[in-house]
Amino acid sequence: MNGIRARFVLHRDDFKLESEFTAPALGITALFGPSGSGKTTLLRCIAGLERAQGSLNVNGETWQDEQTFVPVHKRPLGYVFQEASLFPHLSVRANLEYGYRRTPASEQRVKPEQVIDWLGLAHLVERRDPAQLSGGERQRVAIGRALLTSPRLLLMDEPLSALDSASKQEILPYLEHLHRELEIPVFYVSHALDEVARLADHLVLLQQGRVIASGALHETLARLDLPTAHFDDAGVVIEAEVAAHEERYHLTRVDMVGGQLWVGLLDQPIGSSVRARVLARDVSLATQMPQGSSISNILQSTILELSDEGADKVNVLLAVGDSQRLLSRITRRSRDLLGLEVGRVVYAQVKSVALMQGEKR
Amino acid sequence: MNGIRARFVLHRDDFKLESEFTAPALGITALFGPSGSGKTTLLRCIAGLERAQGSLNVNGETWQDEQTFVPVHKRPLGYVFQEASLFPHLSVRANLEYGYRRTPASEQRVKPEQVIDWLGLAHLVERRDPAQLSGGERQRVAIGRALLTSPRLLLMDEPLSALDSASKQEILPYLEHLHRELEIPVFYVSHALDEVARLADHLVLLQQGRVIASGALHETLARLDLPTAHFDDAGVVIEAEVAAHEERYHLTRVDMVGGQLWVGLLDQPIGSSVRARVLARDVSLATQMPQGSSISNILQSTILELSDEGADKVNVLLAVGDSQRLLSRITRRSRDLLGLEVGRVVYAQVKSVALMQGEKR
Amino acid sequence: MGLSGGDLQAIWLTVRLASVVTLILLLVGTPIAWWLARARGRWKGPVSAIVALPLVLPPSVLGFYLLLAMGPNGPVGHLTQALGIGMLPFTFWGLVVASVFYSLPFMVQPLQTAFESIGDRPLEVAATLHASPLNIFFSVAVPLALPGFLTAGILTFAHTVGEFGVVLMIGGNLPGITRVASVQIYDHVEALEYGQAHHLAAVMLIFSFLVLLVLYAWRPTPRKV
Amino acid sequence: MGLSGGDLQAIWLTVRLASVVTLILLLVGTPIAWWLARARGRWKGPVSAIVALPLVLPPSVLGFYLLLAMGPNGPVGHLTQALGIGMLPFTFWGLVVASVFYSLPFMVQPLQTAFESIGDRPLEVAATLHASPLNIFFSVAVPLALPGFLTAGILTFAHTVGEFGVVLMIGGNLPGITRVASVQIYDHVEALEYGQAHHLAAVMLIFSFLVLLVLYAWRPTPRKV
Amino acid sequence: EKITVAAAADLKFAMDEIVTTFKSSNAGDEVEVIYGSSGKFNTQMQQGAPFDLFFSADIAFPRELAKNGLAASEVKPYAVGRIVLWSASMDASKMTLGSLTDSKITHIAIANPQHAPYGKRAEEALRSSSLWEKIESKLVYGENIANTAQFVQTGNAQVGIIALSLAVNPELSSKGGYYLIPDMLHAPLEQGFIICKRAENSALAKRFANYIGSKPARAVMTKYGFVLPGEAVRK
Ligand SMILES: Nc1ncnc2c1ncn2[C@@H]1O[C@H](COP(=O)(O)OP(=O)(O)OP(=O)(O)O)[C@@H](O)[C@H]1O
Ligand SMILES: Nc1ncnc2c1ncn2[C@@H]1O[C@H](COP(=O)(O)OP(=O)(O)OP(=O)(O)O)[C@@H](O)[C@H]1O
Ligand code: MOO
Ligand SMILES: [Mg+2]
Ligand SMILES: [Mg+2]
Repeated sequence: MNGIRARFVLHRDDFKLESEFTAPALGITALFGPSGSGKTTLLRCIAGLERAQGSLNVNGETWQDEQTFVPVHKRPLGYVFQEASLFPHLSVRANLEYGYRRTPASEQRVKPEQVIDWLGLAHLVERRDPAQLSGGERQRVAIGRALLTSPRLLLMDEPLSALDSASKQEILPYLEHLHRELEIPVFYVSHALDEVARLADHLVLLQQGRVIASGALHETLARLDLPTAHFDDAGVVIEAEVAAHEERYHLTRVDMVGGQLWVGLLDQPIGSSVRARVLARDVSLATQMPQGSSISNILQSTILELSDEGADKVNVLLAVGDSQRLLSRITRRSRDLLGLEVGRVVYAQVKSVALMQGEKR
Repeated sequence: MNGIRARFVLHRDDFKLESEFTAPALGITALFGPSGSGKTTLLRCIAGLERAQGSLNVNGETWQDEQTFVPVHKRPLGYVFQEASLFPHLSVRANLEYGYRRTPASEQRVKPEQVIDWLGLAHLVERRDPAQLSGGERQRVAIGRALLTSPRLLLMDEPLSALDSASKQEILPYLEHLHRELEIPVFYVSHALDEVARLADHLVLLQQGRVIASGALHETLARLDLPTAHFDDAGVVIEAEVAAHEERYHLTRVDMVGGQLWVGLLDQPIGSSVRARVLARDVSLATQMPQGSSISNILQSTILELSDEGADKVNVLLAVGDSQRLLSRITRRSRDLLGLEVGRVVYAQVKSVALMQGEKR
Repeated sequence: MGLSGGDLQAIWLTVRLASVVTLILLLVGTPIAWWLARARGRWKGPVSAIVALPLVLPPSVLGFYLLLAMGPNGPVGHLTQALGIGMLPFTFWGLVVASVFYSLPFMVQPLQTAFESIGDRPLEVAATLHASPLNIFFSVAVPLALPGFLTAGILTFAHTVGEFGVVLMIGGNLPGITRVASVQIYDHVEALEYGQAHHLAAVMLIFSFLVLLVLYAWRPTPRKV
Repeated sequence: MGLSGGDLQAIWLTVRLASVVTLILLLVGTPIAWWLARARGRWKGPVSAIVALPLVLPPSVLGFYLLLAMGPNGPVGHLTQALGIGMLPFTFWGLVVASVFYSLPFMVQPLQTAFESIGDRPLEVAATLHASPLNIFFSVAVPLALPGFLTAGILTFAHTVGEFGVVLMIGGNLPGITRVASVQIYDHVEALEYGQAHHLAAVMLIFSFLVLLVLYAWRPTPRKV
Repeated sequence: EKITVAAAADLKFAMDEIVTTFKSSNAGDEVEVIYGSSGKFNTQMQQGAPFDLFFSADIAFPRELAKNGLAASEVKPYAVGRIVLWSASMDASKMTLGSLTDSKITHIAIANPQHAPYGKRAEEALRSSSLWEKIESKLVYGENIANTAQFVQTGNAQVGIIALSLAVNPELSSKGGYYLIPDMLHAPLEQGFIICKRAENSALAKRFANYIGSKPARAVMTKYGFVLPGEAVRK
């Protein structure tokens, strides 16, 4: 049996975790939910740090059920805690290597120097006292420390929240690559929808200790009935294929179901598949084909669903071709001015596309 | 002498803080810089937690110079630490009220119940053990605790990084109001440019312990030579005035120098001034007036400056009217296709506008 | 109960002595421990060592030197006489002074460890919340070091109860004044009154066990956030 | 140096006794302290209280009961004879056993406080990094509790050096075997050889001070991240 | 009126009895007796201990105190002590000093000769019997004479040399009996007392001091095996 199947029940004073979900055997599963919804608690249950009732099966191995409870240190997982929690008595390097040394050589699939390089830790690694690191520095060391156990399941509790966007942009690609290189599933807690959309393949939505939705990222994000649709950065994920490179402008054309998009030049061969994120607020609609605009990505599409977003906005679910979905967020005024309704064909102008390089799955 | 004038020199093993800047007497000053650039260290110097060399003058009061060093507890400031650092031996309520009780009644300008309400802490306030709070819950309590000292200078070290965007959206307006209600200056450390743009009036950019730029937010953000211009969410801030309300569509028209923008309905009288943020990536350019588009905000503008952004993009600085600046980020390809160059008049399509309600200064 | 009047008197005296000593040491030892926990300078080592010294001195020897010092020809004796207090040896307060000296490390050491393990952050936070250093100490350091206070209190109290060599030297074994339980049991033993010795020892043991049990049940563990 | 051969022998014996006892108690006391620090159940209180009990018993009384227990008619005596070890009183190892018993709380209490103040987090982190419970103990708990170990070691060592009542009772004052420095000084005092007593006491004090100074200079303060 | 008497440990049983009889004829007076080692009392007296009378097991101590002006009376000898060989596990009455070389005897308890008067005399007796070298390795030393008796009573030392005044106590004599060591083997255990300086004006102290020389008191002392000053050795 492949994939991860989890069911946990845990009662706390005011809080009740009653979660059941499955997640794919590979790829990144985002645990997403408001503060206090039980994300950390759920992660702790998976790690075995909480003795919840229930069961957990990871790629065919039972880590927990009525009879079994594999102790934490025997679970081949890496855990990045919400607070960095470095060992104060160890140097930065010793912190990094703590788990590495405790991983059998045959299972070591990443080397300290690799991780130090990825996470930009070279100038910190000889520091003696981790208490003197800045908040972001500490968090990067904690990430590296977890990676160096070459885990078969990686649990990350908001690992990037202490990082500035530049560091984030540097680390994200590695995290993206990582789970593919290591071929491991990752559970990723995050508040940031853009991080989630960029990284995750699968989404588990939590609310007050319960799983309110769980499914493939692009499906879940395209649902107008979920809280995610109301986010400022609501949007969809598009699977596409590299079709052409235009070196002069440093652009790449990717083809998707029902259309094509120009994106920044990709270092990937023609034919490879890529993933792109398109935010609802970046998609404007026009009833006629726009002319002379700096927006080069225009997709002909059909309106599938309209749903009010607050008092002034409307979320519009679009079909591009038969299967590709797109979300657009426009003002109610524009909807009325343009007379938009279900079934109408419109031109979706995509102002910007966030690209997640490399193939997914 | 009004305003805050600070100069600090502090040497650490590998790190050297040598910062000098001034900040306005009112409003929010953002301390912005990459991880390890010295933001926390600078904040600690201001609070008096580090005995740096230098001087600090806050609205005419000298907190530090060669002769003076006002001890931390006598500085009328509130400090939200990067980690929540709640008192483990006190209940949530006692944590909140710790500073409140130590503030003379005559200076108490916020009440616990107000803050509990603002920060959505009502269901947590009777909890005994703060160790059982979730990461975000802890951080909100820490913010409330600092606010309740009714500080005359508020120092916040990434107070929102542990919060999900919904909580953030709930708290941000209060922070916006706060410094105006309390009429206090705020120093705000953040990695998130959108938070900064939304909140700050003034920006201090740090790099490796040095201040590389300091100035009014809208001026600093419109500079193409600063690192901020390269951010994903680079953009400008626009000062405008409420001109008309269209209740039917829940929209408000605001007038700015050189044009007008439609934004979500504002609960503010005609004539009041507002602030809006426009991201570079939300601004597309067209050489002819677009027709039949869902984009309702189109501003005629003149190209002031073009600057390459990475290999495939271009940042375009635009003048709307004589004084308003706008940033647009387009592909190099579009630039060439449309033949954009300095001096050319173009139509800036603004896909989305983030509004910071209420008047600034 | 099988305890003589002398036994009860001795127990009562012991409890009184240990309580007074623990109380005084709380007042004296706490600031020393706090200073030691926060100090960084070069005085920290020597002061720590001096505080620990009474540990090393055999109680009988300590008692002997205290007797010399507090006696009519000793410096402390001169002082107390000049102050009109009279002589300390062979009085209850003489025992108190000697025990305070003797038990000092048992108060200071656990407190110091407890204070140290608080770390800087809670104190910094309190300072930014307008708590003065003294107020920080009482509202943050003391509550956070509570388990340490309990450990220190128990060690001090128990050590004073168990004190013998010093008391014998400096107390003179005076019933009702300086004949504490430890000496009383010893006297029973020496006089071959084993039955009475067993009795008194058993009562002390059981009583102490119950007190300790209550204290430990109530003792909080150090807390973290 | 003004020290007689007997004095030197006594000092050497004292150092040897205190070292052996400290070592044994490190081995015995550490697991007890660790268990007490982590335990949550109903046994924690009673065990804590029992560990603290030797504190309350006057050393002379403790010594007397140990003499009874380890004597030819006592249970321990029966045991040691059955094991072919012979009788413990009046031997070095008898002193060791008595001192281990006597100094137990001084090892356990500071260690327990130190272990407790580590909190759960570092141990959880280590577990997720594949460290087994035993490995966590040695690679995380022990290093983080290092200041506690030093405090505990110093208290135990010093307390054994200063031990007197128990030694007197159970040692038989045998030169080179059980006549430790505390007894030696006492004998000098009792024999009115004040000069020699002063000498030996001074040497012990200075020596102890220096040792403590070195230890405290080297002692780390508990660390936080 | 009330007085506090410091008395050597060997007087424990005898003095208790004397005080009881003294009180029966002096109703209302209180006599508190503290027992301990003579050497310690000496040290404490030097530092102003609040004792009214001091009965030492060695007359040298009161003599020294008198020399230092701490006595309110002259030093009065009150008894001469005797030492015995005593055992709790064997019949010591059938032993002599020579029996100590028996290999079954592994530990012999004596009081510390360095400072305990009874210990000093025990050493002298052993030396003059030329046994010291042979048995020295078996000796264990008690802090005072009562402590020494405990070593024997608990069986940790098979035999000990203790005060006759203790050995006649039923607690001890019932066990194994004793052998009185001939007093020509050691210097006499001359014991003496003084009235202390602070009791200079205490009538009770004087009365009690006088009572020690009285017939009933002397009878008690004799009962506990003390040889009284001016009397011949009985055996
Ligand atoms: N030991 C505990 N006892 C009682 N309640 C607890 C305990 N631990 C956590 N909780 C509560 O359970 C809820 C879920 O906590 P959890 O830490 O899992 O939230 P989270 O989703 O990780 O939130 P955040 O995003 O703020 O970190 C919170 O309301 C918290 O207060
Ligand atoms: N006590 C110290 N000794 C030596 N170096 C230190 C000390 N404290 C901080 N530093 C270093 O100083 C630099 C600035 O630290 P600071 O905490 O101010 O960064 P920051 O801008 O707040 O970063 P972040 O966004 O990651 O929190 C870091 O490189 C840090 O490692
Ligand atoms: O002075 Mo004593 O009677 O040998 O103990
Ligand atoms: Mg959490
Ligand atoms: Mg920081």
